[in-house]
Amino acid sequence: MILTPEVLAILILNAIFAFFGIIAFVLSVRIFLAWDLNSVSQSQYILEKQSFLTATIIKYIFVIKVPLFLFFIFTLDKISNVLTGAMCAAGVVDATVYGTYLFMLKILNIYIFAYWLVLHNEDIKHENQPYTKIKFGIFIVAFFLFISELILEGIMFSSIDIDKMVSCCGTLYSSSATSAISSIFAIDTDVLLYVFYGNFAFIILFYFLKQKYLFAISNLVFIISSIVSLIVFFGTYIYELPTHHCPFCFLQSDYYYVGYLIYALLFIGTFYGLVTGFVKNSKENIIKNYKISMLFNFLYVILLSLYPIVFYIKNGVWL
Amino acid sequence: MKNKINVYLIEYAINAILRQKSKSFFIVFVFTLLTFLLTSVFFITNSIRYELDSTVDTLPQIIVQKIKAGRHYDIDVDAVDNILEIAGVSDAVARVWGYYYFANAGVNFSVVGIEQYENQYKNSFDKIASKFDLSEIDSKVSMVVGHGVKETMHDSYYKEYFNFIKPDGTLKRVNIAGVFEADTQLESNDVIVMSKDTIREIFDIDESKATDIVVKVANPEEIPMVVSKIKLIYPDTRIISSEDLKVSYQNIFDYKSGIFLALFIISLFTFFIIIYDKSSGLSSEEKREIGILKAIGWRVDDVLKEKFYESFIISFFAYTLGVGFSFAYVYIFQAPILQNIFVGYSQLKTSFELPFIFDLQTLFLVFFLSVPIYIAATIIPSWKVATLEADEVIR
Amino acid sequence: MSSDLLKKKNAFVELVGLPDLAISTEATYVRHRSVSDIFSIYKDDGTLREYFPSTYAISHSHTMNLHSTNLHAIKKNNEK
Amino acid sequence: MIELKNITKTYELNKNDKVVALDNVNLTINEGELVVLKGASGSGKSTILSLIAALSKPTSGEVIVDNKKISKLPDNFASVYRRDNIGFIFQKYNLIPTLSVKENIILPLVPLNPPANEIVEKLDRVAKMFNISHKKDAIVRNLSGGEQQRVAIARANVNDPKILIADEPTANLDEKLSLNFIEILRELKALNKTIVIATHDPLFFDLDFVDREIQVHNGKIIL
Repeated sequence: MILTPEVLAILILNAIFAFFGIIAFVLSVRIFLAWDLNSVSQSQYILEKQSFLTATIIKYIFVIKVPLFLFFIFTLDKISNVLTGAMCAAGVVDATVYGTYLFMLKILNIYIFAYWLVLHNEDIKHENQPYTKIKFGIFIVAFFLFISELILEGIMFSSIDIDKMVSCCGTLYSSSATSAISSIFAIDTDVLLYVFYGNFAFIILFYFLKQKYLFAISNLVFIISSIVSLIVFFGTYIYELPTHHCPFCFLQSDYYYVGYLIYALLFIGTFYGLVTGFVKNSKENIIKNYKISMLFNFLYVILLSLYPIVFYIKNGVWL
Repeated sequence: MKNKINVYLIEYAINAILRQKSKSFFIVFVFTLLTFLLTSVFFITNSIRYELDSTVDTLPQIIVQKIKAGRHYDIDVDAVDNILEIAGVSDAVARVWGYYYFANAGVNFSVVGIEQYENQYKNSFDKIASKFDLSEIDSKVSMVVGHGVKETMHDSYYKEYFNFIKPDGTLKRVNIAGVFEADTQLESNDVIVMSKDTIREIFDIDESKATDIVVKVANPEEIPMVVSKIKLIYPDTRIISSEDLKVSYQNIFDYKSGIFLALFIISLFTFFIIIYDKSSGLSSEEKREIGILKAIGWRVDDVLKEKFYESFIISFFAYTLGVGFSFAYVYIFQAPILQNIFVGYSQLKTSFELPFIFDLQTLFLVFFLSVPIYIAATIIPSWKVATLEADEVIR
Repeated sequence: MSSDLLKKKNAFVELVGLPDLAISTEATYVRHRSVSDIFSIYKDDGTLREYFPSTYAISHSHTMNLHSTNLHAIKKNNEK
Repeated sequence: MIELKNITKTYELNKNDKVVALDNVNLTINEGELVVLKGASGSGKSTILSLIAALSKPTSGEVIVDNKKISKLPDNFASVYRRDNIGFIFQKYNLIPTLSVKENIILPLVPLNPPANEIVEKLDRVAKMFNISHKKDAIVRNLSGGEQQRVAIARANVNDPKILIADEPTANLDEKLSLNFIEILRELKALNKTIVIATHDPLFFDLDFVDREIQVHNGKIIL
């Protein structure tokens, strides 16, 4: 068990999230089962009121969750001082078997919650509230993911053994390691870059063709291809070290916290890209989403591409 | 999706807060007090940790102690020669030090022995000790004491010298040759430095024994290797590296402020239950007000937003106030009263300055522990208000 | 902290070689806790419980001993 | 303009006890018409007003305003509908006493977050119209009853609504102020607003500019 104030703060907020999450869950189930906008019965009226509470709770959780995610990474970075051998958050994530799953779950949940909010905003724009049942249905599913995230987080922190040696990110994200993550290093760098830029080219193509489903799907693929290429290729140029592949270290002050910018750009870009395909929307909104997605994806690609280019100009060689 | 900040709504929210003067004042007062306390504790621990961290690197990289039957035991001085032979070790010194319990004042002095006639020590003495006479420490049996030690000895009318009681009951008179500068009180307050020979006499330690052995390693990368080699040669030793010390500090402070936090949370939640209670019990005045707003076209979402602004403004204001106060309290007034938790009630009081550390993470930490929890406490009451039957105003 | 003061403090710590701050001198196991062991609380008295306010805030390390034996490091090195 | 079709409204006090507030009411009010609902308190006048304003929903039947069915609007849309279409004049002014005149008048605009010049424009228009410009920054609590009444009317008109609803507007006014209010009503009527007043004040009966008087008794309209 690791009892730092930061971990305690996260656990306390998780307890509050769980409490409100359960309320929202119970209400969601009720609304999902009994919602009938045409009914004038008292129970429907109460449900309408309760839908406001549910939406407020979900908004609250999301609004706190996003900065808390950054705080979570911050905390992992701090704990890494205590764990011998861990130099950054990656070491802590790897310190227990739950770390990686927790991380993926956290990112997934942020996408789901953000998606829910977009759906909700769209829903309350229409008098007949066409998405009410769907959105509360989605929350019922999201709730289980959310709760398992909270439980997993609790388990992870309680199972971190301060006296245990952990792997430093240097061994985790290197081509010689044998962990699951390291299998991505088997991919040829050239191929990877073709996939990455090709993927981006498809995004541009579908942007001009206004093919919203293809645009969304290419964004979905872009999440994966960009993270993999970030670890395998672009990361090394951020660190200016051919052997350093860690996707967490550039969140630290040594690299001017550039990681937060990178991940924010990627999240916003791909998220709005997904929204175009998965939320029915008015025409101007779709165009707005297209533009936001395109802009942020573009900035992301530019930012990452600049690292190797600047490195080449400065040093005259590729890594 | 309007992202513009609604100034009029904020204005209205501020007005609503001011309208309920006594309630708002109570909330701000208690909230400020709580954040103030929490932040102060974090600030003090941060400062102390910073003080430790800034000097820990000058410590010897490795300390070797002998453990016998689970207890710390005197180590053979011969071990030094064997350790010196390990590749990578640049220096190894057998130290003699210990605690001397001064029953009159009820305090422990840390008595540290140094090699006499060593030039490097003289240089450092010049830097850190005042009222110091070089010839005296060379010729007579004398010591350099910390500020607190000097004061305590003065109180017992020892001004020029001090009588140590040896294990056999006889007295050993040692002259006070100098005092460490008050600047370094946090480190030097209870320390007495004297020659190893004198210490051996006072504590009756044999020439062939030492308290521990400190080892210097030129290349820090080699420390784990050196440690394991020493462990192989002397399986009965405990070996502490300065890296271990750092980790240990971090653990200690986290653990302790964690416990404080755990206790603190109870009072925090008590407070929020009061808030919940207060904001649930609506006066007819408030009910009417919400009714009016809804009748003239405010949506439920607008009322919720207004209520959110209210609780955010009040909690953020109190948070800033609490943090501001604790800045002043810790760094300007040096945390009177609360400091006692950290310095204990020992007789050897240190007066020290807490170094100023601006730690963004602490501010975030206190923020997450106060503002979101407060807002959470107001969610359900706000919702109840916002969904009140509006037609009551004209019924 | 001024660099001058820092230098002084470092010079002192180098001279004495003891790591901890002189803020808790009530009991031997509080001062220089990092170089004492977890049993040292019993050195003062066999029945002693922690009761000083400063041991509440700053006490001997709870995790240090396992660590400081460096068993893991040694095991690792032996395997190599 | 306003159409109430087969409206029934019951209030559930508890499971076995129901109060019928309106019983199968049909009513049509045309654009620009000034209608006075008469009847004792508890007769159902106020319920009709709250249904027109979408403050409450009918148990059965439909309310149609401007060809739009408002009786089943979700809460948020009911509010938007009120904001855009309805001006309210309450029995007790229902102002917020600690706010200034200006702040009270712009209350309906606040959630829209309009640009500052739009607010000033709208505020000036109604403040001039109802002769309250000189007290714009005064705190409402310190105003006389007549002034408060004018502030309340100004607030009801700040969005330039098509429909004005007044619930016992003169109940708290002395006779002189009541006559003043009637003069203001005449001006509003001249602006071609649809006005519905619920009152049992005899001052409103047989006024020359009132188009229709409707007697409400025990939840039914008596023609």
